[in-house]
Amino acid sequence: MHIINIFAIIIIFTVFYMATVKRITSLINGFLVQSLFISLYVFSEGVLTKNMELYSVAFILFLLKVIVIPLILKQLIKNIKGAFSISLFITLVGMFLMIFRKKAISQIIGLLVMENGLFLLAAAIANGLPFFIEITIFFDILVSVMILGVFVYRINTLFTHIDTNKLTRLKG
Amino acid sequence: MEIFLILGITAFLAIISFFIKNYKALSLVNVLGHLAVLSIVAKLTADIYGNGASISMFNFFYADPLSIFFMLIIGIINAASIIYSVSYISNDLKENIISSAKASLYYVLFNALAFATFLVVMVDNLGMLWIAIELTTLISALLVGFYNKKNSIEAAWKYIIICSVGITIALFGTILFYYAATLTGATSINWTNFMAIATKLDPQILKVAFLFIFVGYGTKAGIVPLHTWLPDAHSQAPTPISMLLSGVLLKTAIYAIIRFTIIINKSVGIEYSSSLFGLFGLLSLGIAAGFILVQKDIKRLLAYSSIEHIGIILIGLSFPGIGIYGALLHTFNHAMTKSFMFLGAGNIVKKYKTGNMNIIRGVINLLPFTGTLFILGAFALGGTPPFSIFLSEFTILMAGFQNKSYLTCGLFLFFIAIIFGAIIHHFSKIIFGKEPADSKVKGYEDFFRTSSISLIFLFIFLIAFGIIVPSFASKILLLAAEVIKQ
Amino acid sequence: MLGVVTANNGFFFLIMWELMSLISYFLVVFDSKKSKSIQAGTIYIIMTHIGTTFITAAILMLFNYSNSFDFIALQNAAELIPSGTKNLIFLFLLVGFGTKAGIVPLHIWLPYAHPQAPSHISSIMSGVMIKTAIYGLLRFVFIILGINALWWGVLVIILAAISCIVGVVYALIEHDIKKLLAYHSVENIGIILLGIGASMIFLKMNIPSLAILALIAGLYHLINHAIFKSLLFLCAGSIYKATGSLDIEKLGGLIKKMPYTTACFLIGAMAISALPPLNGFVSEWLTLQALFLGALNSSGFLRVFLGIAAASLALTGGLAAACFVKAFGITFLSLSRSKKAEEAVEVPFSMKFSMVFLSILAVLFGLLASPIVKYLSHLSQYIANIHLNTSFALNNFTLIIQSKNPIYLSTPLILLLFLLIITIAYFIIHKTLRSNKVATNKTWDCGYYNLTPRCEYTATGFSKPFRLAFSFFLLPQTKTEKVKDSFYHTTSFKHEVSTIPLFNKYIYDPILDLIMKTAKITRKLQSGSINVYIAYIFATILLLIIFMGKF
Amino acid sequence: MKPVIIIVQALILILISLLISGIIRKIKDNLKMRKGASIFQPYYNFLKLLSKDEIISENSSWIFKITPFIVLAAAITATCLIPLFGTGFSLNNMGDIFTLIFILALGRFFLSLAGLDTASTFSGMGSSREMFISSLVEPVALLALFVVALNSGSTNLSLIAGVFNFKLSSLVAVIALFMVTISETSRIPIDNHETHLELTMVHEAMLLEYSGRSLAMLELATHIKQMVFFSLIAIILSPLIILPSFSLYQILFTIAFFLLKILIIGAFIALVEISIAKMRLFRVVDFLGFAFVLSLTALIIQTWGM
Repeated sequence: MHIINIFAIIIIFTVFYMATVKRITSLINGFLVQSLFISLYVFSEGVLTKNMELYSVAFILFLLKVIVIPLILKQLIKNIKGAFSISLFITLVGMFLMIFRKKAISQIIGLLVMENGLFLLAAAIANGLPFFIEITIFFDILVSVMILGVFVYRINTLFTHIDTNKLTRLKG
Repeated sequence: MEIFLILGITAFLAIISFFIKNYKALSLVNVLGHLAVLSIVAKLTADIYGNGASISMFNFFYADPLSIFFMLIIGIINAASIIYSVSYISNDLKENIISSAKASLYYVLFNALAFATFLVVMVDNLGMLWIAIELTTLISALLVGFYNKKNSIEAAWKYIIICSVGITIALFGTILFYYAATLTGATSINWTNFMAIATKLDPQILKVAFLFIFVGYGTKAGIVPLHTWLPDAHSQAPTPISMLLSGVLLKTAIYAIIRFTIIINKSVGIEYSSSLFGLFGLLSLGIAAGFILVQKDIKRLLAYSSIEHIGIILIGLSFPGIGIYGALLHTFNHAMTKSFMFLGAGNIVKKYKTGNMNIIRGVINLLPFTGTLFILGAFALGGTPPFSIFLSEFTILMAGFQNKSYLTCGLFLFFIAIIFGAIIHHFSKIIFGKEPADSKVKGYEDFFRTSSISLIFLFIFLIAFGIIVPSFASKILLLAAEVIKQ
Repeated sequence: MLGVVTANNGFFFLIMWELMSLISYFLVVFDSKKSKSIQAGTIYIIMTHIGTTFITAAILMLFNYSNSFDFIALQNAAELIPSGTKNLIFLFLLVGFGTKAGIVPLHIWLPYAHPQAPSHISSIMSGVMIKTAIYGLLRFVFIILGINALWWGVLVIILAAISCIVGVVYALIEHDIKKLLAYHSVENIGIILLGIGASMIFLKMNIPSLAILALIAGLYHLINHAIFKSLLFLCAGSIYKATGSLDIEKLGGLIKKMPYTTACFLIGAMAISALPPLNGFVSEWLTLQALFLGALNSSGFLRVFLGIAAASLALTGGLAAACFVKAFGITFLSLSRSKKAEEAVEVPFSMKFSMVFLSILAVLFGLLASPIVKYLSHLSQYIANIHLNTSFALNNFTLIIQSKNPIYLSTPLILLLFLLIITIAYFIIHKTLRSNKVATNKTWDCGYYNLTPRCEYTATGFSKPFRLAFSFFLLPQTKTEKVKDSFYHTTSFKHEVSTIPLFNKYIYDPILDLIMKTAKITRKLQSGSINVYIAYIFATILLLIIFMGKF
Repeated sequence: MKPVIIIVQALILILISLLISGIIRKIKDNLKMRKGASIFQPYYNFLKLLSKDEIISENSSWIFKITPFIVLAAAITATCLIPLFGTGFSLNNMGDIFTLIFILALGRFFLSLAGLDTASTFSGMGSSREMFISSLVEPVALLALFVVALNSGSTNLSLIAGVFNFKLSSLVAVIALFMVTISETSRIPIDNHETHLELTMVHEAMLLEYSGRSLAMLELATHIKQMVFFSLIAIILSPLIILPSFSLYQILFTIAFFLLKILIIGAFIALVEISIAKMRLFRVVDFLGFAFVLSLTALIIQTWGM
């Protein structure tokens, strides 16, 4: 039981480490370590609860987050430098959230993470879009979140769950 | 000046229809409004027909022949759709599927969508272009989820999520474009200014940026790997809305991509964008052909055929010279034919109460008027000569052959043949044959009077552009093509 | 159809061409209650559309070199097309026009579409519409493209010979009159193409007089086929009107009730199986002469090849005669096999008039061979743009071919001789020996039971030897079924004979299954879960970035 | 002058034809060690039938009545095409060997129609078999004559008769033509013209319903058709001598020589009839297939120039 707690602690440490570190490559390594421990954590959870599904989730997490993503990010880094890579990284993480999360709310959050990644990008490399555009984009996101909220409410009333990967009535 | 008028009327209609309670007055106001808008657009086209100049005001609005051409499409389809939705919504009211409050909400959203789509085409500022497209997605998502049934909500949810992801990526691309512009010292994000400094921009960043733009706005345009939301949204939306979605919204996304292609062509050169278009065009054509073959629902089939035609437009854009003229012509023809077909499908679905093609039979006996027009439309969609789609496909093919890209044209012809076969196979099964016994419901006869007006209104365009493109239309198309080839 | 023939610009030609097939599609699906006619219509329009795509591709390739659609411009630009593309364009044109004409591998729509349309429509369709395809072939290949390689003619002749034999063999086992006639259109198109293919070869070997002769033969058969095929379809239409059924097995004995239709059908049958005085014989004779003289002037492989083509033409002639003996004999002669055939009544005047008019035309075209041949020789000289003075008509009765050792043919003389002999025989035998009486009595029934219509010879029986002889090609399937009351007592015995449609089974069905399978695979793409959809977007972005360099 | 000779020539051929079949039957009987009927028996049959009454089945139509005339006319037109005395003396501006084949096909077409007309199963079966065999025979006959015509440069019968170019390919073609004659004149291996057994008769079955005068005409037509085939082979085998002067002695000599050739062919036919038993209907396909291959080899030999 206590091994899992140790993993959780290590994960927190990696978050702090990532928050502080300057260079991008070490940030990616931090991400790599963090996702390694998250997969171990899930794996041990699986061992405890004997639930097969967790093993597979752990394995996919391990495969993607530890091997594929860092590789791609390193390849990307080679030709563009500076704060650009952080924003690119955050957008991709946001997108990641949307792909791998089931709940509707987490998808909205994923969307927002992507958008603030873009704001960071705009601020970093082009020291901000023309002021008027920034404000309207901000209002735009506000409106879209409101409408998304309306839809989540409607899904909840109709489907009595907000689990998006059950929303598969329309096929083919 | 006209630009303000158009935007003003649509905004005014949106607000007004919130307050008018009596449905008759509401629909009358709306129809008149939209006809007025159409006449203004027509006047605008007449102006630039003369001198081919472009109007730009306080470096925010910008209307060159290309955007006016798209305005024409939006105007016509809006007018047809509003006429149809008058009877469509009144019929829903009568069967009290929706309350009268919902009806006025429908008109509010309809006019808001019209406002947003006109905005997209008029704005010069690329950031503003992004915001306008984001607005169209949000409003149309509400309209797709109008009926508050399980399927339509799911479709709306998928539509809004996928398109928002796509548009965020497009924002990513726009920012990169702006970054490239700031490197050369420019500050304004206006399209005209980009054109001026296009040659000085750093090609490496532009290439990456264009990829993001292409994927971003591509999701909104329904290019294949990103098209997943399109069949659900189009088949679940109420008919006038799916007509708008297919006819107008996909075209606005294509408009946005064209705007960026002009910049990239100027700075990086033609082959980069044309190879991208050619690849994705063929991909959309092929996959759409596969889907159309196995479809069971009329509206989904029409949605997939929109993907197919978007693929054709992309292939058209990938051939320089006359190909661009053909692609623009095809955008116009497809907008007309597809909305025409959606109207027909709407009537059929209303009559048979289901979209499933295995149940629908003998449409020609039950709805003789819609039936005949529908089968003619089916042939038009398949690309048979007397209709306009054949003319534009033929121009694209001509450009293709002149461009010596025989493989693309070969595949193009092969997929067109399969799709023609699939469409005829499906539609001839539902049009002819013995109608099911229990479908003698007489309720919809009056419904068809008003809808037939818009059917005929669109059918005229199908035939008019069939054999030879009328001179004034081809002049506008040439001007628009000039803009692209700049 | 007039549009197709009068268009002088490639683009309008295409538009009129597709318009023609579109309208004929609606005619085929005219009485849309029967689901068979919808299916037939769909097959028909899809096949013709595929054909048109090939023609469009060919015209566009031509357009590349002349960048104007006008026929004359295309013609001048034809010289500078490299021979590789010329062959490709020729193949596209052949496939495109082949689907419309109904050459063998592409003929499957013909036996479906023609019988579904009302008879007068199908008479126009097979009489005239198929010929527009031949017109297209002549216009594009002969005039615009010019003959480029010898193998063109050889390929056309091979296809023609195969479609002759296949058409006639399928017609033999067919028991529905209109399907039978549709298969015969395939066979006659083969004969026309034999003539045209032969003229292609001779043009390439530049023997102008023979090329003209072969072209005349092809065109002449084209006109004849238009006449007697529409005649036969009209007769089939009147049979359908009178008896309400087209299946030969149920008809019989119509000769006593419908004398006009019988006479016209007989003339049509004689014309199609190329019996002397009528027009079918003259054009088939001309094709044979063309093949013979071609063989005479060529050597080695080509001579054997032309000989085999002539033999296949003869085989088709023989089989066609057998098929029409079956069709005519079983439908019109002896006792009527069903109540419907019993009460058949002659068709009204308007139908009779058109049938009689066409049969007179058939006879006339047979007799007035030489003036027609004179006109056709000018025509074919224009098509093949060769100018020579020999016209093949000695005087307005006899045809003369190859002045060195002349070969003659004069159908009026044959007819004259026939009538002369018949009158002499009649006078000698009937008038001089008037003493004998002519009594009518029952047919010989081996003496112990009365002959019923059931014991007449049926169409299936008639075509049984052919089915067995060509079993390697038709793959006959027999299904027998015993209807039993109890274990021991069988009340009735059902025997069904069917043949596998070879082409559908081995060429068209596999292609269709392949396309459907790939379509089903693509269907899985739209799996419904939103996460997968976003993964698609993600994947496209990644792939594009990785492969960015390649663009 | 020419038409008179042609008519005389046709009359002689018609008269001789009955004699020839009488002689063939005589040779067959003698070979079977039987006395056999006199060689003039066919004449007696013909005259007897002429004087008999005629019975027509009630089911049949006008086709049944006119078929005898058309079949006879077809046979006689065919004879006019054959040049008996000399090369010039045939109605050759009417047609050539292809026309000959098609005219015979016309006769056969109407005969099988009459067979179907009388609603009796035997004659129906007969016409089906007749059409089956003849449709397989036609390509063989055409190809064989094709080869012979190639040798002599034109399909005009009188020209073929005139030219003496006796090559190997013509010989092979003549053998194929011989097999065609056997099937056309319904001789033993393919069809038995003497019996009335349903299984074996093909040509006879169609004449089953006829009686009296029309049977006489049809019998005469079969004999003439046989004569046409024999004379065709005779001409190809050894061409006619061109008449230098139009003296009586010259004509008698050519007729005698022609008669001799026909007799030899007739004897050969009788020999074949005696030695082979009748084949089953579907073995006929192989028989005619062999004949077709034969004519094809003749064509190939011909292209090698032999």
